[in-house]
Amino acid sequence: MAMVSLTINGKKITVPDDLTILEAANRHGIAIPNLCKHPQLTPFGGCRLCVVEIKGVPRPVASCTTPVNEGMEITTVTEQLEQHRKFVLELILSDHPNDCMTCESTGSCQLQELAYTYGVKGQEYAGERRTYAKKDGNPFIERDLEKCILCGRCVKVCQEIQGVEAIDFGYRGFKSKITTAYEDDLNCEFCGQCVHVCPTGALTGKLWKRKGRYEGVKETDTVCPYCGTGCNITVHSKNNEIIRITSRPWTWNEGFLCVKGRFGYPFVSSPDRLTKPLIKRKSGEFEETTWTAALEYTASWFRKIREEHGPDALGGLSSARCTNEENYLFQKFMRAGIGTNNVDHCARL
Amino acid sequence: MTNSIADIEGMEVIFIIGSNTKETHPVIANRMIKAYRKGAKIIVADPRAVPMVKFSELYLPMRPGTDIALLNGMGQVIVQEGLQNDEFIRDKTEGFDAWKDSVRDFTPERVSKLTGVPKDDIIRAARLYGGSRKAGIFYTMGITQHTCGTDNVKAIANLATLTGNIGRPHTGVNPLRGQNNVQGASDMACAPNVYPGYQRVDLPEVQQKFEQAWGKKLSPKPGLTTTEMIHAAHDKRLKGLYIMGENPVLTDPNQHHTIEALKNLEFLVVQDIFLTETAKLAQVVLPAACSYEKEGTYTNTERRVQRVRRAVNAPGEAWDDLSIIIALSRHLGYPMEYRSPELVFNEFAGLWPALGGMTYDRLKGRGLAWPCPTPEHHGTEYLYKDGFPKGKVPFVQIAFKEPAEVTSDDYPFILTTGRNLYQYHSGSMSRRVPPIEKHAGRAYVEMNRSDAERLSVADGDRVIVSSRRGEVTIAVRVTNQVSAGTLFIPMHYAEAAANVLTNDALDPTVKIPEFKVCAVQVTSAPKAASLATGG
Amino acid sequence: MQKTLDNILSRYRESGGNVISLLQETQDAFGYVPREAVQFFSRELGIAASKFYGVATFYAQFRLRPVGKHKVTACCGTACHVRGAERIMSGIQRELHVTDEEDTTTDGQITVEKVACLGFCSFAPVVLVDGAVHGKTTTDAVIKEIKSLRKK
Amino acid sequence: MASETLIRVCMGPAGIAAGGKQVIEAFHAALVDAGVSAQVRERCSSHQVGCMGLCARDVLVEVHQGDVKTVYQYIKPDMVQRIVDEHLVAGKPITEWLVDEVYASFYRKQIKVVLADCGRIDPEDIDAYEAVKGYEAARECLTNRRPEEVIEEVKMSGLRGRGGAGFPTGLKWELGRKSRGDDKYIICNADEGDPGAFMDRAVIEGSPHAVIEGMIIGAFSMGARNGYVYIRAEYPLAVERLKKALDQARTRGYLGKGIFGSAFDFDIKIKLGAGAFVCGEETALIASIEGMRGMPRPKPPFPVNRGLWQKPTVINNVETFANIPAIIRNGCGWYAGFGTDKSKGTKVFALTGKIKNPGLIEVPMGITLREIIEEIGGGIESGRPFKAVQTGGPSGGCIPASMLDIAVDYESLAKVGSIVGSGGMIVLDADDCMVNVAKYFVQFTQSESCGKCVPCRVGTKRVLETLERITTGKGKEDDIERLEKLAGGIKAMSLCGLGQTAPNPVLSTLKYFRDEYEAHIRDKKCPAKVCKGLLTYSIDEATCKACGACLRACPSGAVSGEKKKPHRIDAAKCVRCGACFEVCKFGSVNRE
Repeated sequence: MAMVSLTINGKKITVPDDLTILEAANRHGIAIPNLCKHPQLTPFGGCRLCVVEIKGVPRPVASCTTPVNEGMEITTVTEQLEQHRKFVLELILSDHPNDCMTCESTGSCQLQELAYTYGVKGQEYAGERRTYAKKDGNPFIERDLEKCILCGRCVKVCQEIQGVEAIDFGYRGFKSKITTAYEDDLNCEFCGQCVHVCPTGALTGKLWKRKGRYEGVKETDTVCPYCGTGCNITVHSKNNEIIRITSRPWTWNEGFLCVKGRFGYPFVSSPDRLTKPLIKRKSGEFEETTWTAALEYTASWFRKIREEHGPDALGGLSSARCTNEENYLFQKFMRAGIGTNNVDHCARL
Repeated sequence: MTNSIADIEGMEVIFIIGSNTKETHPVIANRMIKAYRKGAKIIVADPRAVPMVKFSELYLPMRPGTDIALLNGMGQVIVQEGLQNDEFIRDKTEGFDAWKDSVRDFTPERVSKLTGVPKDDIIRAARLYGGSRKAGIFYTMGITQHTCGTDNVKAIANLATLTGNIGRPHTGVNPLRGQNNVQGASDMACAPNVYPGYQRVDLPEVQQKFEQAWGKKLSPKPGLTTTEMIHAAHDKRLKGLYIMGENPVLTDPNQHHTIEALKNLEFLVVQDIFLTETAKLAQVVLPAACSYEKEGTYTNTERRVQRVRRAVNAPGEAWDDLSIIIALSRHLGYPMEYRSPELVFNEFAGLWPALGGMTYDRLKGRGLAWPCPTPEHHGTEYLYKDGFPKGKVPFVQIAFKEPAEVTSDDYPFILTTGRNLYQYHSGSMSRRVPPIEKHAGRAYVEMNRSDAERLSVADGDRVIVSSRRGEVTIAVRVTNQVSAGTLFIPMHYAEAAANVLTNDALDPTVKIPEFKVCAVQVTSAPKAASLATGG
Repeated sequence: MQKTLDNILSRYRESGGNVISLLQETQDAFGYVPREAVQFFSRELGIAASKFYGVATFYAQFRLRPVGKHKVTACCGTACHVRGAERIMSGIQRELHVTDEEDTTTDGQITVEKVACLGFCSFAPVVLVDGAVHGKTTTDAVIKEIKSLRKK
Repeated sequence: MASETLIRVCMGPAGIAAGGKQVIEAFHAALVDAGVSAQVRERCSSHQVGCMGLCARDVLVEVHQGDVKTVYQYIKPDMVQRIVDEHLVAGKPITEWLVDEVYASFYRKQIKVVLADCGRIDPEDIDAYEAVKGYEAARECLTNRRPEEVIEEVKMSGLRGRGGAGFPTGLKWELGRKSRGDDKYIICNADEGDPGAFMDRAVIEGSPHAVIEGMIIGAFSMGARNGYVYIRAEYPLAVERLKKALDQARTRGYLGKGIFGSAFDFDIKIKLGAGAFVCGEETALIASIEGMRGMPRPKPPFPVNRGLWQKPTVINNVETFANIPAIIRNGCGWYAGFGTDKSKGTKVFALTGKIKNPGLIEVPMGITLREIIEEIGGGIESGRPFKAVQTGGPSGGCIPASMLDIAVDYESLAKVGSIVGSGGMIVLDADDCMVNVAKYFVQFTQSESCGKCVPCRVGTKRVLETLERITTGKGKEDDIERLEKLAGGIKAMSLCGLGQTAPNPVLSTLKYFRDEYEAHIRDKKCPAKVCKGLLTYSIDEATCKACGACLRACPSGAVSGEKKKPHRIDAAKCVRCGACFEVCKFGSVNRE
């Protein structure tokens, strides 16, 4: 691959020639504000925030779509560019509810962060806002289209990554909106990739609602308990309750999850959870008991069978859902503790 | 998987056989779609027109249970057209000539008859796969859950060996594991014939090593597999069973038989997070912590060992499984004292060289794929880079066999089972997720439009599906996803459990049951039955 | 309907389907784009229904609701604008009790549409009534024409 | 001899609208009755071409007798009998029906290159085109010249893209030729979306083969084997004629394999636009041909490198292609002889608005606005003072009366804040409100904005809202400043040409007609009495005849009155629709 040399803000850099200016800048630690570009998705070029000046080019160009070229002299920050960016932010916010106080995405909203950075309140060009009466009735994803800034990331991720194409741009001009066919309720794979890439509060999890944002929220990086892919997830919890699950963009799964990984956690707080050891009485009914009693009862049965019929009259079934440590210890228990190789798990099922 | 998930993106050809990747491994499917966007050609061989077909260059709608015929047939074409990797065959394999003779009569014409796949498509598939040196094969239970499951896997390996599509980036034989830690559970030797790290129990030197490590005399006799244990329990040879986090009543074939077997036990203890169908049959039920509530490691389908961390505390008096095993062991008189999961990890990492270089500290971030023998080693993104464990890879001659159960006048449909996107396994977790239940909470049997018309049933009608082993009442979903003569029932729904119907015939080598093929009949459900079984 | 759709589809199956052309032929056949048509093409060609909808709502040509028996098209190009097209349009709308959104009379008889420019600029203002050009026209003249349509 | 008599009746859409068909039928009947043998032919193409721009005088009828041509105007079917009787039978033309002096002055300063054949030949007959040296240029190129030579010829002619941006055509073809790839495409943009322009339509309806020939030459030059004409579905006649022309060309072997016996293969497909102005933008047009939403994408990559189906693609508009055959036939020097230093050749304009002779004209670049408006156009129709001319449509600007003497070429118009554009030229008089005109164009661009980029999607909406405020009397003192800021931001930050030029109508009217804005904002008055919200209606009791017309016309019940008593308007109920003003035959309704 050919390399090209160029300067960004006076800094000379050499990069592969198939990069865009934005990618080249990011690779060398130069941040350029943007809303519609997502690293995993093809560029869109709609938000116009990533504009830069190139020496010899009369108008500012979008760095997310412009490829690098040998000898380019690029400036990412000038007073003029900052004015332009403020202008665009003013316009975006003039068509945005700006109800950050109650918005699910406060604190994780890229639009909010840019508005904060640029000190833009959205008052300067106040005017009509898009309003929508209809709410999407699907059980997973809250779609608040009034907060949508039409960056197109959701459309792209649904097409390019998920291959579902449940949504697309509809209408045009100021009436543009992201829509399903015939504006029906969303009926897709509910992977929530769109939620993951949404830079605002337009797309959130219905499960998340009013559960907590960042104050007092603990984030734990762990692994999804569903299929064998082993996606990296981040569990957000507050007061010992899971309030949402996300995945960080720099994980090997690139922040992408499926419906189960993203929205499949509520079983944890199901009222059906077992909370005490149970022993079955003669009547056939279960009765709650203490750990000591349950363990002693179990151990006594194991001892009895082993003594009467030998260790191979006992068997153990371990679980592909338990950890390596637990599985290791389980078979060690069966082999060394009980004395049998009758131990298996459900790999084949 | 011999290769990694990220590796998929660079493949030229992706051959998916017996895997509904888009629904059972959605995030792996994402990688395949990314590869597709970069120009990769995807071949899907499956009795059902699974969602990945949308992205496929070629779809081979094969009859269930005819994988070997298809794979051998593709091999035959590859040899016929000279697409095999001669250098690889010469340097790294053995038994090529004999194998070549064995597939001679798997001509496209014959294979087409056996599989139902058009002759030209078999040839095209062979050319696509054989013509690329960056081609990966992917499969799941659609391959393994057959009486000939082991042979299916070997037939796949033959193809990869034939083309040299193994041991390099963007290639490989890639089984996709179904559960979060199947790989780990296998690695950790929750299997009757091996110790951790696939070290055979019947080898004296291995036995000695573990006796030394564990300070206990160990049995040299291989034990029973899950299905064999169930049979043994049924025959009252097995008296006591300890089940940790499993629900065989729903997940094992021939449900009536399984329930009878568990009832025949003298003692059953089940350790789980819910009172599952299996736990209800137990004498003792021990409340466990779920995945979000404990520390440890999982090993995913690409052999990547990753850290699991506690996000919330387990409810009430539920304990994590590790603590339960430790406490139970103490009560049994074989104390195993570990203050943390990390110490357990260190113990088995010391017993299996493939994990020798791993520590919890090193697993921070993205984890490490085994083998990772030394502290300096960066893990193994793809296997067999430096050759094969036994020196040369053997070509294995595989004969085609019909499935254990074939259709008859009484049972004219082939039933195949599997998962859907939303639910997971026995459903003990996913069915307790309200939005998932709302969206995908009803059992269904998929039936081809033409069959539905013939039987005069409409979408949503309830029918009785019965096999030689049992029957379920279930709503029909009319679709062209299954071909005529085939039915599909997802395994998740206890109220219409697919495994009431399935056959517990086993693969002779690895004892895996034939979930993917059994013969059934369909009759319309009387109105009363519809009401009784409800939603 | 199915027969017409099959017919249209047969011409596009090979080429994979151009969404705009499919929609144009569908609208030619039915006067609008019926939902069933989109679902059918989407299923048969593997093109997402959302894409059809996105295209159908983007281009001014496509209608998602049935069209009236008669069609009145008012040109709103610049030349017509400066010669009072807007007044004519609102006059027609008032007369027929229709709006930009609800553009068809409740009896399904007449649809009133705006069009960017018909290219009859030197004849402005222009209104088409069932395709017939009425140049240098007035609100009254158009309404008279519409009334005679209704009698037909 | 009678057989040498040829009667041509304008049968373009406007001709038809004016009763052309009935006129023809009347001729047939009258000729039979009179026993006169004469050939009656449709005056071929579209109304603009058929009447050479003077379609306002339809139905035009030409009577050719030998070399003598007599042209009648405003002919209705009931007038035909008299023409037959007096002119054809008696040999005495009816002088009062003949076209007047305007007819001559309309053509005096025009130079026809693109429109040369329009109206002269039957557009549906390839023989007619070949009779005027049609396809000679293409044959010459394909059989005698190398592509590079053709490109050089076009480059030297100085021809610039007639779609609006004015990019040198030869250079574009050269880039297309140099762009790598086996599959290349050439596209003719006939999606004339500019409201108030009909040049491309006229050319295709009048001489479709010229466009096809131009495309063949272009395709040969760049090495494209496939061509598309992207044409508005709103032009059914143009589509039909183009289809016929393509079929004829194919039958003759001018399209298809081995054209003119050369090794060159090329064919053209028609794609119907579906109604989106933004599809005039190259990348949006490409998306539309691909069947997708017409949303522009950023350039680079330019279509010439990655265009249709990601292949090298050259896009030119109809007029550009129609120029090519003449340039090849007559040489680049001949063509470059017209026009100015930087803007060569001729340009077709659609002259409309408050002009006496609206129509389609072709003039050399560099002609002054005054010549066009006063001489060709015959001045303002109503006799009211000329106020401004709008050029370039929604992307252009308004040029005030004080600048009538500027030259019409790319550079001069740009200097005064407008553009040549595709060729719309709308004449405005004292009755036109410039704020309203600006609002009209912003309304147009706003509704045609694809919605992709923020400045255009939201910015034009805010501009429109501000203009709506101003024109309804709710303007605020700082609104002009707000407009200027919005316009500047939208121009600088929009993704495509549509957004980048959308503020032009506002900026140019602000520049030359600021006082009108100020009158709206400060005095709450619309000097041209156009803006509804700023008008009040009252009835002059002295002249009111109490006819009741206004009362019946009023949609809001604001007019009251009885028979024989002067009517009154209740200002509180009045919705300012102006219906009463329009219907009053006695001028008794005052509008202020």
